[in-house]
Amino acid sequence: MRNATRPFVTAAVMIALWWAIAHLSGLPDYMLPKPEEVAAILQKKYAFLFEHTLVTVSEILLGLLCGTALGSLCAILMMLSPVVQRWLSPILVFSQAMPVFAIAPLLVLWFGFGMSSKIVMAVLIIFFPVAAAFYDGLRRTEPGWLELAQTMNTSKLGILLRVRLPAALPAFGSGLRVAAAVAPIGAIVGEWVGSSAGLGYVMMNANAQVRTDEMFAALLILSAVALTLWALVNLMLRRLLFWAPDSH
Amino acid sequence: MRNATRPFVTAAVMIALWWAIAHLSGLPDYMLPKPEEVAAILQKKYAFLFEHTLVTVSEILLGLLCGTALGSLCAILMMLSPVVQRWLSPILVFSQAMPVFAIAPLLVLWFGFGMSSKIVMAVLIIFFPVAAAFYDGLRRTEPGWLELAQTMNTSKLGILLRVRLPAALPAFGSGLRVAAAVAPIGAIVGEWVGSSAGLGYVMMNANAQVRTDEMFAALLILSAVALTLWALVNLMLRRLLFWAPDSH
Amino acid sequence: AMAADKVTVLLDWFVNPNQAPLFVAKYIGAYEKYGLDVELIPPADPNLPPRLLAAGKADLAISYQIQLSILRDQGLPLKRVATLIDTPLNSLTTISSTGIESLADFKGKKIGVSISGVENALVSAMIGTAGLSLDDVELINVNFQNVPALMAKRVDGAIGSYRNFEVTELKSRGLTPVVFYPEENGVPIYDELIVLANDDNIDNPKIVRFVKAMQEATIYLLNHPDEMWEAFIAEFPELDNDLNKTAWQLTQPRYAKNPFLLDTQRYDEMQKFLVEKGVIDKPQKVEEIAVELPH
Amino acid sequence: MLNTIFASRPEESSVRENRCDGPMSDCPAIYIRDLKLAYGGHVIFEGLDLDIEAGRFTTLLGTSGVGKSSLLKIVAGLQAPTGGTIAASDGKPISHRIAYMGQQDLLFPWLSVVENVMLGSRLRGDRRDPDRAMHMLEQVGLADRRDALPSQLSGGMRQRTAIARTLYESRPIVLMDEPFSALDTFTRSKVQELAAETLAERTVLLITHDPLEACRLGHRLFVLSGSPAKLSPPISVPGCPPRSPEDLGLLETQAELMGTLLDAHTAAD
Amino acid sequence: MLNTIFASRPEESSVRENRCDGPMSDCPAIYIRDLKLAYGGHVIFEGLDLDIEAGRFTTLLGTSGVGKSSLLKIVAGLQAPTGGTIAASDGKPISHRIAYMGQQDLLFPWLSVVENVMLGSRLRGDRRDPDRAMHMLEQVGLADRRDALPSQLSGGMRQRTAIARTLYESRPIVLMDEPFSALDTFTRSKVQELAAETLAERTVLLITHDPLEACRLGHRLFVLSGSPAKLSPPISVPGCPPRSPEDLGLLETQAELMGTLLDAHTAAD
Ligand SMILES: Nc1ncnc2c1ncn2[C@@H]1O[C@H](COP(=O)(O)OP(=O)(O)OP(=O)(O)O)[C@@H](O)[C@H]1O
Ligand SMILES: Nc1ncnc2c1ncn2[C@@H]1O[C@H](COP(=O)(O)OP(=O)(O)OP(=O)(O)O)[C@@H](O)[C@H]1O
Ligand SMILES: [Mg+2]
Ligand SMILES: [Mg+2]
Repeated sequence: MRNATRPFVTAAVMIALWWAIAHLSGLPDYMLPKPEEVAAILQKKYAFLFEHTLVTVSEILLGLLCGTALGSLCAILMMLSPVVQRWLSPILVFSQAMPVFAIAPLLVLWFGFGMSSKIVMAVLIIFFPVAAAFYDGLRRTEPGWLELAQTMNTSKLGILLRVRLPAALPAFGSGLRVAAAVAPIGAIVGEWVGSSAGLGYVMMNANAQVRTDEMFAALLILSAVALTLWALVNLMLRRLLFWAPDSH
Repeated sequence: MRNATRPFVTAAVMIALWWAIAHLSGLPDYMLPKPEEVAAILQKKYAFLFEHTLVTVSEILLGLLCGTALGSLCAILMMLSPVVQRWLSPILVFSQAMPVFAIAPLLVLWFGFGMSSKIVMAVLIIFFPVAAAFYDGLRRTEPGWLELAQTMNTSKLGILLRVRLPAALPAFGSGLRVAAAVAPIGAIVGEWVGSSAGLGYVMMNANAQVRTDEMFAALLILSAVALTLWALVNLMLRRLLFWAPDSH
Repeated sequence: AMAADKVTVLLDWFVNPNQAPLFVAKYIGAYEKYGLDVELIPPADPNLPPRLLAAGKADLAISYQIQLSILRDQGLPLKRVATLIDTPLNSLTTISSTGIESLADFKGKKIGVSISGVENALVSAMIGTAGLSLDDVELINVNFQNVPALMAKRVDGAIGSYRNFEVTELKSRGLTPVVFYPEENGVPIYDELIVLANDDNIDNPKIVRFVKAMQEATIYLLNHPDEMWEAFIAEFPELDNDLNKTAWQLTQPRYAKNPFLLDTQRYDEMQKFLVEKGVIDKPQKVEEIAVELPH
Repeated sequence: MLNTIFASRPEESSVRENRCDGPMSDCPAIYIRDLKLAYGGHVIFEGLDLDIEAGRFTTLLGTSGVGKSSLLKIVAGLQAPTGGTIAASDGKPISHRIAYMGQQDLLFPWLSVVENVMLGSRLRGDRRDPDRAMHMLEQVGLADRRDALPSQLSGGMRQRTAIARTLYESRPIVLMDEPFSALDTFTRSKVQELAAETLAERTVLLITHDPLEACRLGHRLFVLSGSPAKLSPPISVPGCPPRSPEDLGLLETQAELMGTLLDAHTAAD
Repeated sequence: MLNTIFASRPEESSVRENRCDGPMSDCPAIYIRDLKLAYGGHVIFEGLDLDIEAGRFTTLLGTSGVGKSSLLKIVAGLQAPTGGTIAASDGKPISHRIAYMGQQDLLFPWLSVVENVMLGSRLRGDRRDPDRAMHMLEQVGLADRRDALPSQLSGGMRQRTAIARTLYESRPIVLMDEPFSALDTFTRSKVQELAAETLAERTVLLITHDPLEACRLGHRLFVLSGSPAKLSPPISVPGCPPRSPEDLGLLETQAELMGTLLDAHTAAD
């Protein structure tokens, strides 16, 4: 992926594919609307969709931020203390096994129908891949570097921050990439179980009213958001990991 | 995590915590049922829950198997060909950003109401962390090993299978750990698309009728399943990665 | 004997007493009698069944009259072939602690909805009788979580609350529900639950046989409600609780005694109402959306 | 005084100066012409011409960072030169018949010592030859560590495993980058002899920092020096490798080599 | 013949045999007593006693795999011995005043050369001293590569960076494991001199495979040999390091050392 624009090229190809399937498969519109219909909706309801996109995007970004922060914190805490690790890691797994979808209704009751429940949802989905990948990376530091650092009287925290942490950045990157890809779903599920704004809300409504074209319009915007987010994260990681071998 | 029983100890502590919160916070039952109520349900509906657990467990296992296989396949294909990578990776991201309910009608249409649509759903959720982590691992192989393999006239496939693949196993492990933790969600979401069996079904049903205690009972079982699965995967990985540095 | 014809029926929602006649027909052997092998499939997403039916993935689907108008408006090739519950069950419900006593009191309050469009129109009509418009209230998607949302005070009222279920549930939790009925507040009377079939399949004789079985079951249920309750919870032990038991009793009078019957005028008026509220673009002729099968 | 100690393998020097056995039938010479390598704007070497003779040891010396490893990698086909050509005397491609040993041992941490030695067979999916591998391990003194993992080896043991892996390959062209740097004097001398015997009649390019090693093993020695680097004229060593450190010809060549190195060094300063 | 070439630094040998300057005030001696190391059932060494004198270079030689690196790691506190004690003469702990250079360079790939040299300051969160770092880099001939990443360096350049990093640390106790193995003769000789000057008066334990290097730099030499390994009696070198390779005392010691090594070697076979 030399080129940050390539995902958009792919998107174009996929739209072409979609066009072909929609036109040739004979699937009715309420199952799979045609791209041109969706485009028409996008044009017609531009302002409306934009407004809801803003809501969802801010939820996604906040969720990604908090989720990454929380995930990194968990990983670092687990690394700092084996005791924490022993107690925390089953809780983390537990938090994942708890299907967000199933407890979403409860989360809405706990955190309200506003923004916070969506962010909590996104965080719940995001933080685990980050924590797991980052922790694995922190743990797998080249022992020689640790020994060298030890001979240099590095404090435990210093070893963590200045040896393990940079060494684990590639692994952290893997986690972050997954997080960026799943962040939108967190926000959408949150909106789905209870909300009055956002792309998820738009989709729910459109779905209930069998306005499949509008639902796909929202879906399309969401995908564009997700791809953009992912491309940005990728770009950032490429900058940050200039030193890591990457043999493609 | 020296001890495979430790997660269960943690679970016990968490139940105690839950007990305290449920009793002291004054939250009503429909927001947070008390552990003893849930225990009563577990006891009363033992056979019923067990039956549905079996369904979900088989979905989880099948989903994990297929998801891991598909994820690994994606990673390997992307590694084999930069062209595939360029086209596939945005599609993967796209597949993650797509909220399940948006494509649920299509999935049921294509795969029917039976087990297959659930497994497809589980696979959709599982395969991405595996693919992302594994691909990153494959890509980050020590360049010296690749050069050495090249001088030994190793075929492209040989390099992939006998150099990159074992070298990427730690990264694959990270991905698999995440996958094992999210596999239950996959199955549950699958059941949500339409089913009449499984813990997801029990939960949705209980939720629809505001029987929060029953929902928590199912949730508890699901978590136990997830923890067991995760412990097993961990154990397996520890065996497999005997050679990888692990400095905790 | 001849091999029974397979009939796949998509339910509207999880299994609940509203669908009792469909299960009773199974318990009393009515399906067998009419040479049918019926499979009842509950969806988790109530929006799914009509679409799958339209796509030919099932023979019949349970849905709602108002929903049908919208589906037809969007071009789904579906028609009503029978009625399961022929009075509205829906209501706009609040609890006494909110202090809301009349529809006018909803000014500036939050109302939970789950199926936007339909329910928006209902709310609009109902509060319209008190001189309010949708701009005077805030609508929040509660995704069918009416009771918890009300109890947790996340909303002040909720449309989509069934008088046999949610209202009962609120009572059982020691609250005093305040219920506003659509048909008493500006909404034409309508059938709550109906059976849909695909246009292409409308002449399939097995549908007539299915509705006949439904009719026999409804009458049997009316005569033997307790016996049938026992059979019901024997099949669904997870539903054996007070709420369902009460709902079972409360729903008895609401099943359509003759599921074949089609009240053309009722459908006509609802079409007009929906056009007026902007939910659908233009009214369809009744024969386009509903048929009364020969019986 | 120093050299009297290496009394292990006295040998008559061959009559034909600088030619012992002929090359193996399929061992090509390698012709390097007008080779150039630059990183960014920085030219490492330029206009480099070198004939690596068939079936002989060619030894390359030079200051640290002058470009020896880069040259070796280019010959191995692992790195593309900025300009110039490399060809085998038989016109066939070079890269599929080399055994390469880099400056790092590059053992695979998940394979045992003996499996690392047989790495080539494993990677190509060929039949493995454990007898041959064990023979190599015995020769480098690691037979008893055959099942150890690389992480359980000392630095020198790792290097010896890598040497065994390279010799196990049995290729007509062998490229080695400081293969004995982590070995003590005696182990080194023994492994040098092993290499000389096993690789006799092969086309070998050997990089080393040890002038004595260069003189013991090389038929022809080159010194790479300067910036951009240039090759010295070849220094021929009389006799057949491995030469005894006592060998008179060797001592003379060593003196000549030291002179060349010193010139290169002072010129660079 | 060979030695005449190293004419760069003729030096009068000090009168007091084997003692040049006194130790730095805070440089302790290190006493190793009855040290034992075993992996599983396999005993590497046992009953090892060694005095590492204060402010002097102690040089350790021995066959590959005999246990030198392990011993160094134990002194550095990086590995726990199976038995025995290690103590500084002043009774204070050793591990927080050492500079350690392992057999691998262990450069951090995400740091530039100069940042790698200042690694100690960075890790401890101390104030960095770029002047000192640049001075070290100049001395090892890498001043112009200060901003390069380790992946852009040749093997010898990496090793020199690691040496600069070790010298930058300025610790009373310095432990080095084959620090010059990847350097060519002249670079090596220059860096040896740098090390000798910079580390004069410190307590240094140096592992090497090069007998000449051992004799140039060491005050006392030890040979570790056998299985389980034993230490030879110390060999003292007259004069102050870095000695000229011409130094007569050095040549004699080298001969003695070669004898000891040969004994060790033949005994092991
Ligand atoms: N983790 C381990 N498990 C088993 N044996 C080990 C382990 N680490 C080292 N050894 C063994 O300990 C012995 C001493 O190793 P050490 O690295 O100290 O040798 P050395 O003298 O430094 O050798 P070299 O000159 O080759 O570097 C070796 O035989 C090695 O195989
Ligand atoms: N990726 C790179 N980018 C920039 N410069 C590089 C890169 N790789 C190598 N160099 C430079 O190329 C030169 C030659 O490196 P090379 O590894 O060939 O040296 P060498 O002769 O083998 O040295 P040594 O004896 O130290 O191993 C060095 O100056 C090095 O800094
Ligand atoms: Mg090199
Ligand atoms: Mg060592």
